Amino acid sequence: MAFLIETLIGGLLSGVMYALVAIGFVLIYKASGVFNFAQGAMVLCAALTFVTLRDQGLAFWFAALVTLAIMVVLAIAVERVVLRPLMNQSQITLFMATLGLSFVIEGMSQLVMGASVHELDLGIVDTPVEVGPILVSQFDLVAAAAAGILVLALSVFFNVTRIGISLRAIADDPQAALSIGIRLQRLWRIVWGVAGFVALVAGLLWGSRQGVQFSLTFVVLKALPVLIIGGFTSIAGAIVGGLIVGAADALAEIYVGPLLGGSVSTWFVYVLAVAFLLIRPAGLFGERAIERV
Amino acid sequence: MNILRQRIRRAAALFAVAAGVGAALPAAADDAKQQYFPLATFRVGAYASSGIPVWAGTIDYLRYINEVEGGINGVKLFWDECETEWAVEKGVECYERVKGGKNGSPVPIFLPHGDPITKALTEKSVADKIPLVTIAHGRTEAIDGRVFPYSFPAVFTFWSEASSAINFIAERAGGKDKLKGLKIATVYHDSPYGKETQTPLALLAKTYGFEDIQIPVPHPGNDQSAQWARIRQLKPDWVFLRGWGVMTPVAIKTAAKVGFPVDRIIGGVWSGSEEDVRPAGKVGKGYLAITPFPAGADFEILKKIKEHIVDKGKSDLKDLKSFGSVYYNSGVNEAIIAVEAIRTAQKKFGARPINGEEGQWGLENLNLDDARLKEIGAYGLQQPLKLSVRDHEGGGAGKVLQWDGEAWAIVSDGWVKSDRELLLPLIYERAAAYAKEKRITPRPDPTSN
Amino acid sequence: MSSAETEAAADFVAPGAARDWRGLRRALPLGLLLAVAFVIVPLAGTDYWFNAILIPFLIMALAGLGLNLLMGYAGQASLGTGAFMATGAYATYNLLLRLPDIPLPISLVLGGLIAGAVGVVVGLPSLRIKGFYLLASTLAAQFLLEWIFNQYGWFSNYSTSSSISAPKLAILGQDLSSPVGRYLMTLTAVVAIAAVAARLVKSQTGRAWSAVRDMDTAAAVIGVPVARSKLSAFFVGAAVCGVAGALWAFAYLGTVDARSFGLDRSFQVMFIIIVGGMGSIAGNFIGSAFIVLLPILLSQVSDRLFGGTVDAGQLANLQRIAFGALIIWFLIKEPAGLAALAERGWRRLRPSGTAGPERGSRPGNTGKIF
Amino acid sequence: MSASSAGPILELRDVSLSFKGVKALNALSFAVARGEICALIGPNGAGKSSLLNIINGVYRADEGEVVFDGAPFRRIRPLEAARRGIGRTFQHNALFKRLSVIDNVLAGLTRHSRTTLVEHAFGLPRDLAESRALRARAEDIIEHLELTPHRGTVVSTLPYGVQKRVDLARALVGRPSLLLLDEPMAGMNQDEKRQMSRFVTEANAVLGATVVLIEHDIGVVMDLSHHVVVLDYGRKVGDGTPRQVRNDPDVIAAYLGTVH
Repeated sequence: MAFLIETLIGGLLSGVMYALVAIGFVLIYKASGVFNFAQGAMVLCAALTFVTLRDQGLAFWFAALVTLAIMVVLAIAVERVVLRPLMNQSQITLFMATLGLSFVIEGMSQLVMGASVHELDLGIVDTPVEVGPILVSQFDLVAAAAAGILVLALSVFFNVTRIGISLRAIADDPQAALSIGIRLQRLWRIVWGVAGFVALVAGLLWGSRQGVQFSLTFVVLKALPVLIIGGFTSIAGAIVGGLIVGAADALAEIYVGPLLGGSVSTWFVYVLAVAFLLIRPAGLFGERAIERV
Repeated sequence: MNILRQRIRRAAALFAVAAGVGAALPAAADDAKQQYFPLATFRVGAYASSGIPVWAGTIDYLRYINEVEGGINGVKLFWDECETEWAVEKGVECYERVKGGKNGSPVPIFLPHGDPITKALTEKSVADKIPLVTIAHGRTEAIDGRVFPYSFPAVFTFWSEASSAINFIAERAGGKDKLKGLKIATVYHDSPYGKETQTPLALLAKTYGFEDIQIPVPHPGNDQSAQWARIRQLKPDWVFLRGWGVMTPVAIKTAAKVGFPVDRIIGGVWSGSEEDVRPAGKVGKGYLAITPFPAGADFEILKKIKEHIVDKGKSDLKDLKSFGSVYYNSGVNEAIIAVEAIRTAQKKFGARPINGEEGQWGLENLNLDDARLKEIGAYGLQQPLKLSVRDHEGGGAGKVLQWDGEAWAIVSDGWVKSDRELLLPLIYERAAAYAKEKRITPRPDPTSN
Repeated sequence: MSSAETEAAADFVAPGAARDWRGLRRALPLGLLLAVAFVIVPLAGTDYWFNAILIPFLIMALAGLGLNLLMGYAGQASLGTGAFMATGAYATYNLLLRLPDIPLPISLVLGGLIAGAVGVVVGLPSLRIKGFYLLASTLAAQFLLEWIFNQYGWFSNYSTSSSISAPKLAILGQDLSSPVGRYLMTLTAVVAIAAVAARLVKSQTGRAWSAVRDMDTAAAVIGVPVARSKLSAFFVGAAVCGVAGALWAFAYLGTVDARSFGLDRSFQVMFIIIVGGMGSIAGNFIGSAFIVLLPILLSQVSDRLFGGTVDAGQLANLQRIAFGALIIWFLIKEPAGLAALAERGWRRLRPSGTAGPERGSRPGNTGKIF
Repeated sequence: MSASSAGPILELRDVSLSFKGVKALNALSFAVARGEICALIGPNGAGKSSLLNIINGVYRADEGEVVFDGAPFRRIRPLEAARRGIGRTFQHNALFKRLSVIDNVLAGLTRHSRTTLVEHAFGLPRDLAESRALRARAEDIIEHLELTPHRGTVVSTLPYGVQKRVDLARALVGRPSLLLLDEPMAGMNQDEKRQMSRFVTEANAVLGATVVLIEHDIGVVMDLSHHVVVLDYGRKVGDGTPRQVRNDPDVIAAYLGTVH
């Protein structure tokens, strides 16, 4: 029983980390209707930039600020060079463009900053904490707390500020939003910039978990089922989806994997996500449009 | 209309430039007297961090041979690079591009350097008569050169890796009889590569009486809380970690997280480089790894490379921190085998560029004893090696390294041998089954009669 | 190949239609192309061209065709292409292994049909979900099938490395294991399947697919069996991808394991149809040329231009950047795919009036599917 | 058509529908007699389109039932409705926009196809014969609706009025016994309306289809229809011949009054 609880807690904490990546997708999808596959490359780019700057001897906060500035520049460039010319194209075309974009970002990052693997030490102590018979990772707790604060901040940002209200207007009805004078391009730049910030946070946490290297881009694969379960448009959905995916993943690995004689986590959460979809075709928190003919 | 024409014109111009450049390059007239040695590198993408030092080691050694030794018996080496990104199709394309040789100089040996690429090339290499040298990867059954005439999983197959790791545990436990009753968990990358050691470990477990636990980690392995929670529950005495890429540092970190002692984890060949353990940070201190490519810059040949190549700014390495690292040394190691095989072939066929068929002869008659290794300056870096038609592996031993937080130190008692005599019958059996399925008539072994 | 030629292909295989002399005239360029592909290329090609360029180009075009039928014509987005290819490859392998009396072409077709059946199962969620959610749900199939083939030894005849390798390729005693033989086998399969596909998309079935793609609610209301159309598209698309997978395993690589058909492969095939043109048969060939050949061209050109002078790693990174940038550039310049560009060029090359009237569905739209 | 041919072709009994708590239709009942042209009128948001969507199965009624051709149902799948002979055009353009006019019309014949995928793939004789027959029917209706000049054009490139006609052709070609027309004349000029009215009358008189249409132009409605049902906020406020409705004080109060 203790083992079950321990696995569950570990899974939930991992889930928060997945949610962190998923939020980057949600922001961009809400604002520009783009499923931004380059989010993984952005995570890599942010983490790699940060680590390289740190290796040059920059202080933590200064390195973080410079990285953030670079991510914002990247966001503006993406809006100008990729999104604007592709406005009014189908979502799948935009999706493919972000795949092309991920090649460019990955190539640039490795070109400028090299391909070697870096250690990233955030100074978080990672000795396990024992609560009775249950072992909890201190690092995961801190990471989950950081993710939680970020989510809270984003919720406030998007619920209170003008930008947030514009964003919701755009997501509800792009035409109407444009007609009342919301400046779409400025909004896109801001949202991509915020997504760059989220990528930085995700990059730092994931990077210190596994080292800063190319495979940071793979975290996208765990974020996808989170999005399916939570819906592409809901930040709350990303959190709940992340928790479900994290817990299901950990439990399945322990209790389902041995029955099937292998590791099931590459697919289990995806199958689970499809099961959710069949019940809620637009995710747990996604709005399903009423068909009008 | 105009736009289209313009586009066509532009495309044509691009082609003309490409073709013109190709034609304008002076075809090196004396290439035919040099030895072509194409390299299918991977410097981009997910595995670039390991590819870059590997190829630097290989290229630096080849440069050393050319510049200091004046080539192999006077035959200099020249090479092209072709980027594979460690992807099968790109590897196949590279192989096809270079297999015909260049300017009249044939390909003696090809280094696929990747498990999937090796498999895709296994049959093509037979048709093209180009030997594939795959150190510490590739099919284990290819040890049997009667069935796999052009595949050379030389030095250290996955089966030997597993067996050597067990033997190191025995060394630590105080003898093979002490293995009885131990719990040894293998945490492996859930892929054909990762599963390759299941069979030998099962056999070894039966032979020595230890408990064999297998725990898969799905690719890419960036979250292993579940796997290590199981380790914590099962409490094995040792963990044998067969990772790839990001899986290794995450495993080390997660092990620390659940309180499993890191000095009870033995990494396999592809979990045993600086790139694998450095990202794990402080908690990696004490981690062990078994490898046929011991790290260190003190080997004679590395000192020579440093003096003649690195210090003269001719190294392929950009980040000199990697000099003497496991991956760099593995590149040197591979190049040594290739160069020595060419040298062996030259003894029979003359001091001239060697083709693939002659390269095969050179490999199957390669004999690197301690004396020869000392001559090369690779004593301690490379194990004694003798290849034959029936034995394309030859060595089968590894050294165990321990990470002190900054660098590797060799902690095993010299080379830890594997139980090849125990494993070989099973390997030959599997090779025979492969031959049967593919309807291959095994080639006779000239030495057995 | 332009899509006018594809139409010609449809006419070419439709008895009766080719009697129309204009149809014949339109079939002529296609006939010439086929003659070159079947006669001249085998005589003139080198091993490199067959093994490294033509065979993968043709197979990826075929995989593109499979996905295009599903996504470009029927509007059902899928990232399960790799899984369908893997199913075709493993099914064909097991048929050849366990039922050695069945001739190779029949095993290929049966392998494709098995992949099609799996495709139907994968397509079941399409009855309830659409768009990106459907796309994401096909990922479940992608990962699950890849895992199954890797996990259960039976599929690979308990090979130590879970990989499958080609048996001796022969049809009617004719050995096809040489590069030319494998090329001709691939070409024949691709041409035959493309001809059937060209026919199919203009038939009742194809019309129903397009109706579902353009407006599925309206389609149902006017009596198009939406569910059946979606599933039949999954069946046909997956079957074509399955044959492509079998060819990839046997005619191209020789030995593969399931990783050869991973998510990257699915993305690659999707690139092919987006760059080439959704809802166009010829677009698959153009897209495949772009995606398969461009990296090779980039690498050859850059080697020749900068080889030895620029650091190899940097050069490889630059190629990757160039590849990504070119994809974005083409998406911006030609969102309807290169097939639309080629078709416009084709029309302009011919004297006005003979280009033929607008007929049937054509590319030239932006390929919006959701 | 069937044994029940004596009764009304369509009857609604206490049909209610709501979206997220908002009642779109409230216990609505009326009948449509076989062979008539019945107009549904009412202000925007009166629930007219929702009603058509219930009849051919796009929406499911929360309460009540629909009787079509003597067979009652609460919920019918759109495909089943089409198979039973309910045809439909759409308020907003719902054509298959990337297909040509002829292909759009041919798609309306899908339910009459008896051939299979395999026959289509290989062009087997049965498919060829059927294709010829279906094409002839489609050409017929195209000519009838004066669409011949556009037959090969991709519909998304056609003017709005022509698209509306294509929509009608697509619905008519399947020979429905009940034809639901959702604002077939919206956005048309007087000439186009007159032409469309003629087509609707012909469909009713020549092809024998019972027509239920939604239309805002009261002049057109009064000329064209035999029977008018007036809706307001999901309730029926009037039901009768055009003349009866015109003089109904409730109707005038609820709807007509606001227009004049």
